[in-house]
Amino acid sequence: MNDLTIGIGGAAGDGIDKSSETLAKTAARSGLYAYGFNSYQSVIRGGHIWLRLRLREERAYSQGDHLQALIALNQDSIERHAPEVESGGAILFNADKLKVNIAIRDNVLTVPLPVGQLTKPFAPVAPVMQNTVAVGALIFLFGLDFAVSSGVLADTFSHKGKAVIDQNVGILKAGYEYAKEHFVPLGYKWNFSGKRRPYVTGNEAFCMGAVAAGCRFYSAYPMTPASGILTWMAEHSERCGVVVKQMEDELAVANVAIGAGFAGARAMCATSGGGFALMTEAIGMAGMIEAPVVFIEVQRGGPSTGIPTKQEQADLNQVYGASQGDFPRIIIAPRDTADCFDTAVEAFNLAEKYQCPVIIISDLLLSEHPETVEPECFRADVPIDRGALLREVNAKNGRYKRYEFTPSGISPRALPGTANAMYVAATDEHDEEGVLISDVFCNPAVRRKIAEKRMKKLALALKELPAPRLEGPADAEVTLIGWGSTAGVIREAVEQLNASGVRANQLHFKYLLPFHQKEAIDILKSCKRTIGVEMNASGQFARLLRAETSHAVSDKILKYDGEPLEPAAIAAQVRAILKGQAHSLDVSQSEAREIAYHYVRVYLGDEVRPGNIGKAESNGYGEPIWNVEIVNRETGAKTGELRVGVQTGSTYSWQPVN
Amino acid sequence: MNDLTIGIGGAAGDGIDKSSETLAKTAARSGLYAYGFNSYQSVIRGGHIWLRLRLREERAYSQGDHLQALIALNQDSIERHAPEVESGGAILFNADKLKVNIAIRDNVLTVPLPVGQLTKPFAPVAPVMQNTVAVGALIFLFGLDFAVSSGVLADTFSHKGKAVIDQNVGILKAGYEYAKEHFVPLGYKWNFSGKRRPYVTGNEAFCMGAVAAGCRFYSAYPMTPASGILTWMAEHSERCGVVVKQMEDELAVANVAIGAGFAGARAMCATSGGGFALMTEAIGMAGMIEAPVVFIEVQRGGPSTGIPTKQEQADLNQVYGASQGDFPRIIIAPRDTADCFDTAVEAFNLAEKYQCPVIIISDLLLSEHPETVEPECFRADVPIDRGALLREVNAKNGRYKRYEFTPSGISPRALPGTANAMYVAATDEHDEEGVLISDVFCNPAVRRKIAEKRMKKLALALKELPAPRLEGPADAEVTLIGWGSTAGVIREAVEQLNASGVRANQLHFKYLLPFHQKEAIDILKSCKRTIGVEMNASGQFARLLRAETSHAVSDKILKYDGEPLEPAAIAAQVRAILKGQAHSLDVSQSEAREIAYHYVRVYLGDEVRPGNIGKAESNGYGEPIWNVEIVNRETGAKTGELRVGVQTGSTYSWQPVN
Amino acid sequence: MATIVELPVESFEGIVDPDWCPGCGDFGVLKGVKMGATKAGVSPKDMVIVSGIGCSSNLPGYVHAYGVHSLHGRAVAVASGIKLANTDLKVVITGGDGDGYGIGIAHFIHAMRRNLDLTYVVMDNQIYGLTTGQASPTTLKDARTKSTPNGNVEFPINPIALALVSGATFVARAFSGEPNHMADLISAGIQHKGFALIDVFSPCVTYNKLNTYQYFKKRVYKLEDEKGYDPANVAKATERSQEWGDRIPIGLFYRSEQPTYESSEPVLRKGPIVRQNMHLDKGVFQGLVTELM
Amino acid sequence: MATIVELPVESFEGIVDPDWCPGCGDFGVLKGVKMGATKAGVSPKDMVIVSGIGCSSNLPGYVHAYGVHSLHGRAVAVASGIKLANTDLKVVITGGDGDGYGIGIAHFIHAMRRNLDLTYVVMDNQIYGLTTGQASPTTLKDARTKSTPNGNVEFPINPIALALVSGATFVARAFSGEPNHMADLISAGIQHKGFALIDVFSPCVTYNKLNTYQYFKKRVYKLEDEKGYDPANVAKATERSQEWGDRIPIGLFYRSEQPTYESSEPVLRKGPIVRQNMHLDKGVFQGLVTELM
Ligand SMILES: Cc1ncc(C[n+]2csc(CCOP(=O)(O)OP(=O)(O)O)c2C)c(N)n1
Ligand SMILES: Cc1ncc(C[n+]2csc(CCOP(=O)(O)OP(=O)(O)O)c2C)c(N)n1
Ligand code: SF4
Ligand code: SF4
Ligand SMILES: [Mg+2]
Ligand SMILES: [Mg+2]
Repeated sequence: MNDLTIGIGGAAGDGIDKSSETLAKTAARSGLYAYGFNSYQSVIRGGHIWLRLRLREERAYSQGDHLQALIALNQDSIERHAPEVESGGAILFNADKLKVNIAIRDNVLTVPLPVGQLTKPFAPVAPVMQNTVAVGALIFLFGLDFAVSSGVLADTFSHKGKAVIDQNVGILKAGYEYAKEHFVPLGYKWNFSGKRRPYVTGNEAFCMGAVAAGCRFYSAYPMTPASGILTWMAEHSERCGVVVKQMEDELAVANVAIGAGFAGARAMCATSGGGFALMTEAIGMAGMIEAPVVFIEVQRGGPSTGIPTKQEQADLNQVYGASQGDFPRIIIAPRDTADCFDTAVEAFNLAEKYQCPVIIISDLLLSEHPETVEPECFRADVPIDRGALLREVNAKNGRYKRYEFTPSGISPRALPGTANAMYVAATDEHDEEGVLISDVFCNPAVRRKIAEKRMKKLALALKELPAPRLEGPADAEVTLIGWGSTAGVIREAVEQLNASGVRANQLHFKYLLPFHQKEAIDILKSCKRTIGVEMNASGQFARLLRAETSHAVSDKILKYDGEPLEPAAIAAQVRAILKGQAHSLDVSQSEAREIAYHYVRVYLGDEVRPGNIGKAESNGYGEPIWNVEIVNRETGAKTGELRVGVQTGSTYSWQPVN
Repeated sequence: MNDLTIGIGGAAGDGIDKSSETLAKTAARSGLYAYGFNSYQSVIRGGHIWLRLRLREERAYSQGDHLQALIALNQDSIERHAPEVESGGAILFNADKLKVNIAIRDNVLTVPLPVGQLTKPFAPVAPVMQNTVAVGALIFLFGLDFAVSSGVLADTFSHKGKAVIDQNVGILKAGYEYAKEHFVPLGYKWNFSGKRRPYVTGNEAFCMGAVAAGCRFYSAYPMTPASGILTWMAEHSERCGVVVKQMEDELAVANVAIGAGFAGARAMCATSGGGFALMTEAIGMAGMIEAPVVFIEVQRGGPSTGIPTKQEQADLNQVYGASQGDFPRIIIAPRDTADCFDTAVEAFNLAEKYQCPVIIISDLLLSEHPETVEPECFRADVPIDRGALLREVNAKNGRYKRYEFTPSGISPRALPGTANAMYVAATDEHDEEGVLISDVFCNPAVRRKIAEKRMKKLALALKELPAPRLEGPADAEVTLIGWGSTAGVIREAVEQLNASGVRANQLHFKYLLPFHQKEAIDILKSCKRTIGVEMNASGQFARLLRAETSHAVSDKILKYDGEPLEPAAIAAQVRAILKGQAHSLDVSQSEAREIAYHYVRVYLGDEVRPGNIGKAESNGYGEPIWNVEIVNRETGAKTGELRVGVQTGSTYSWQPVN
Repeated sequence: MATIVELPVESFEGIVDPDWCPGCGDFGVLKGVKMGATKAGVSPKDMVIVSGIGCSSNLPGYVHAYGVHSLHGRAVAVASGIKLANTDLKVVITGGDGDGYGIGIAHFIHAMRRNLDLTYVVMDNQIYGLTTGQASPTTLKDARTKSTPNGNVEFPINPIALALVSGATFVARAFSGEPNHMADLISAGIQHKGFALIDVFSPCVTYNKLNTYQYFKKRVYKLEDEKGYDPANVAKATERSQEWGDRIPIGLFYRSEQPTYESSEPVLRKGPIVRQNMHLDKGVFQGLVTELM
Repeated sequence: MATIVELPVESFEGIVDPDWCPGCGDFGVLKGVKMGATKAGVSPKDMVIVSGIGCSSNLPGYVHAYGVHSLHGRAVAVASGIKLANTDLKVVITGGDGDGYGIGIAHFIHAMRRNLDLTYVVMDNQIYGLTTGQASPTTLKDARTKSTPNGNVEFPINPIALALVSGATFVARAFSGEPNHMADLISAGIQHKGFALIDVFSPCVTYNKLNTYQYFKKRVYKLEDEKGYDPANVAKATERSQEWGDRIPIGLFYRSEQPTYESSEPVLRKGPIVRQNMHLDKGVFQGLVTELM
């Protein structure tokens, strides 16, 4: 089966996003699956972007760990990524400006494109259009459908008129024809099903789920990686009838959403970790006054401001512990993009049925990476269940009890504007009618019963939530355990393991609170060996799992460097664990190079780069060290040596050659 | 051994606090131990206060569960508490206004005091001084030292001058002499050691520990039950050289304290759950920039605004999960009042040694109840360890690395104002020198190493913290597990159990993060049966314990009605558990009365009160019900009937007699 | 303006008696709010009173209307959400000086520049009452409180001036000792389309021994009684807002007609969102999907 | 005033080059801050620059001085703590309009009424730059931004007017296109004893296509050039603060000498608390224990 990963590397502003979108949509309209991930390049100077787009006939569950095609928009991208291109692949670049000056693998085609010459007929040409030449060439070489791609461009530029469309399609064609003339296709025979699929991010899927589920109020304060939701909502506000309100801070965001939820609107807000910290007090309020609201917490690298454009799953403790006291709340971690849609719908129904805050916990990868999703996943006719909502209240039945002590814990809710149902929703403790018992009159018996009433709702909600289940061979030697957005990458790791003879399966959690204790314990009992796989430094989910089930995972695979997990790396670590190899936190040689790159960029300047690297025993630093030669970029001459601690990663000393 | 509990009941403004303090200090100066707890009365009208003061020759670890003396300042107090006074005890009241109109136990002395007549010589007399008559009489009856008590009054009123002192002491004496004339003492023979002890609350002990440890900055926003710290600090600001700053909100409070900590002052702030929610984002900042700060979270009844003047331990999840991402923080839950002093000192040292936020988790009971503490507990010469603090930095050693990657994870800290050490403390991820790596340049290798550097500090801190240990017989049948302020009451429960033939012991936790996993697991393995005892609805600590050790407690004793645990009630529940009796959440008969009292107060008015109560099978309400007669206060005539659900506690119907 | 149907003030009578200290200024404000709502022709079922936390913030519990007794400092944000969700409701915010000008000041200022149709009644007792007497943002300089035992070092906030500068379109001050005057202002505030602030001197008899009834009785005068005072003139209003000392103005400082936020928000033109169909039109939804292909 | 020892401006040169977009107004402010500090005779080791989060808030990282790059909106609070802990330090706050007037507005306003000796430089680009272009509290009405694609419905905040009303004792405005003028204002602000606000028009060339260099170049004029303009007159300052349109004033609006918070706080009379003995005097401590017996 074809599995093509295209990497596009260049600087911010090079139009990488657009090129990738053209390719992705071309594939998506032809019936292929696409999965994109945009990660900032981590070395050398300049704000470099490294975008990977993976195309398959079957669904891609992650950005993968291969590279077949490279479109290099600057020399750095060649220097760094050309060696990664696998046999049978190709490197495409603008021959007017760039050259392949580094060793590449065997059987990799270099495709120098005479961009100037090819685009001349379409002058004047904006610099970003040069990419289109490469896109055209790539389409030829990798057997994608040219007609479809020109249709994509036509749609992309439809608002700019025919001239612009013609220009773009012309350039695309020039690249395509040039490749056709000079190269033979690389043997990709695609089975195009022709089924068109939307190419969509998790944030967009959340939005579409929300508006389908009747969300009519969205409040926000911008924060990466949740801002995409605000952008979408603001753009579609009128069309979807959603009041979109940017507030002065996240305190206001949460409180205004709760106000709207209390008044009867389906209301949502979203933020990332720092903003969520500010929302926590309000979440306790929603729990106490039993107002339905949906919160989305899109995790990014922490702690604190942290690494705002990077991936992590380390806000679980915060979300779990949001606000003081015990109160019911539901926490859901969607598995993938399509699941974002379903989760949003489900969240609104749960919020109104159980009259409590529902928190969706996402992350940068899930929220921001685009992928193809089956169009059937997006449905306008989703179920809308508003729970026990009273349309009218008859005064003859006595005073309305907003917080009636029912056996289920759910008290029928009336909205402001309803006659005969006036009540005050108070964050102070209250009785069935909402009258305070918090003051000097505190009544322990009433307090006990209302606390129990509220908490009961959680047990009820648990019953309707699907329990976790083992995926993969039941008799596996090892079970990989994850939560949220890592479902796909773990699935691929499990596939790789099974393919390579290690029997593995997967246990993945979406519903974190309430938690399926019993079901989880039963499954875990059947597992021979468990490995928790998550993207944080302390194993926050493994801790939650242990708290709920007593099960301590046998091992953990933790990643907290900001880059997403990759299937082969997980599989390799699993194999090492099974072989009993201890996981080392030492700085590897390639990491030493990265550290040196950082040092160079910040302190030494552009003219130099890391060269040879050798390990040495400690000489006075208390640990072994990496000696990293720093060489001149142009000449390769050694300009000095940097010492990096193997254990600590400290950059002990920089000694220029005198 | 004498064990005397005095209850004082009356309305707010009746001067109950002062009377209790006179008695407590009299005892404390004579060498007795005193333990006071002030809990709002939960029934009938008016903002009633119910204060219990326990006096012993040996230390009292809780407010206990007995009552030997009642000073009733209004009729309600008699109605409610006179029947609780135990044989050999006494009921003291103002005979001019009150009478004992309810059945009391055998061998209880009623002491009607002709207050008007006794205070006449001292006119004009403020109403609150009337209590002093009762205090004087009580001192005689229960064998306390009159001379000492008049000394206490003299000190209390020293700032008001001799006339006021003479008046107060005169009235005290009048009560004393009246009792001497009309009654015989109740046979309390105290062994007065004469050792004077301070009578102090946890909040005061925190303050004293803080100022002894060099705290010179305190910021706050008022919030019960943490406000006492602000009051003390504001009063002692000049004397102790502490800048005390009330800020506009808790966001500011936390951030201003972090600023002060960063700049080199030992800084502290305190709040309760809701305010702490607002501080969480800043706590993550302190973790990230490695600034030392001490936070105190004084828990009260939650969730949300909750029951602000009531006791609970339900903010553990919040404190544990404070702020996004993984970062080191230390959480300590002091066991008792004296421990508050030590914990404050320790917290400042830990904060500076490990350059991280330290959170002390207290609660209303611990922070607000006063008790006698050995004076030696309070020491001016506490150890002050500022950790790796650089007084000067030599430029010859190269650029200063604020976040140097050291093997221990601790990086020597320079304060602003130090030459050659300029750096920027950033909440964005950074390298050793503090330069950002969070932006487009994010460097995964540097990121990994600095994240590990920070987290390492926790493992190091754990080594110096004392491990938990079993208290009581090692071969116990049952182990009671608790955390924080419940150490004393659980200890007394364990004593009662052992005294009654149930071999019990106690495992108590003070250090919650980092956690002594290994030691705890070892101890838990040796336990036959464990019961978690805590003051919240979900068993937050039991969950933490399971997360850390896999140990699921066999049973839980949870209290979340706002009133503190009492030793006999714990012991009784333990016995029931050991007998295999299921714990019922049904509304008991006395609780049904409480619920009816609440209903009466809010909806029916002062003229009526609950009368007879009988249980009946459900008749249409889906559960059995309590039928509570409501009767006229004066005449006792039935005015109607209230139905209270036995399972839900719902007040189904109120049917007036026609 | 539609004709006003005045319900009897008893329609707003709550179940619970206030537990304020006897003599607390908030009793007068409670009366003023009920009367004001009556005069404005509001019916209890369409009224939502939103408060924060504080003695004053207990007020919604004493009125027979919908209410949210929210978090300390967050009333304005909660109220904004209620109003945006259901523009048919009359939303009145009530709370204290600490609640509104201390911890809640951000929402206060930003709500004013939004000109949402909200009425905000602040029971300004220049102290934190519920937490037993610490300095508030309006506590006078040098005043001794529990948190400033040696005298307050900070200058007080001037809510009237702040409101004028922040775009409030109705800015008034009342005194608990003049409940009828206050009720008129509250009624006018409720009827005003846009954000209305009514700052009320509401003495805390327990913890503020400085700014008492007597203190204000001696000093307050009514702007309405000043010849030629024109509440349309923002400069004059600003000038009066600075007056403090022997004479302190109460009454309507300023009023202007500006488009409200609600009227500028296109989504709300179809009526309150709570009344809209929950299901999105299929065609509209399909359009969203198509966009992504 | 002590004689000023001017260090060369290079003393403040940071290690890292700014990663702002080419042409960003913040480059000018960076220069202005360094020059201002130099002119005020501050030495890098005694200077702490505190920022929040935003493009503008990256500034401390580009200056060779102490710094805290704190949380979004919290810079003023963090800076207050630093100043109170060590009054010997010169504390300058730098940040954006969103940071200071949006999420941070509460601290901004309360710091002004405290009159702490802080200098606050706001890089006001009327947009949220770092989060790629949403409306900020100073975004003009009707402006289209990422979060207001159909035009902003809210009125902008007027920081100068707000500062005047809130008790700031030094209120100025500068323009990134006039770095020398700005440096003088920053220098004067640093030397001013009390809270100094310098709001700087610092165009975001990437996300704000409305309030550009050109926009301001055409409109700004200097108050210093206005005959008879007296920065001691708060009423005149208030009047000018309202000016917006063809002519927009920059320069010093207002200055007055008021006791600072630090000078009013008795504890600080003995000098900075960071320099005090950590151990409490035994006698004092014994007194605390005795109180309780
Ligand atoms: C986040 C938070 N911080 C602090 C408190 C404690 N608190 C309750 S009311 C109050 C102040 C009340 O003052 P004000 O708003 O002026 O009302 P007043 O009692 O004077 O009417 C405070 C600080 C709280 N409930 N929540
Ligand atoms: C609590 C919190 N909310 C949101 C953010 C995301 N955020 C970072 S910078 C910023 C706005 C920056 O705007 P401004 O202060 O005007 O600075 P500029 O980038 O325009 O210079 C926001 C919303 C954050 N870091 N923290
Ligand atoms: S404390 Fe003050 S504000 Fe609160 S109820 Fe009493 S008088 Fe009113
Ligand atoms: S986005 Fe705007 S504010 Fe940010 S660096 Fe670029 S020009 Fe400056
Ligand atoms: Mg107040
Ligand atoms: Mg900005």
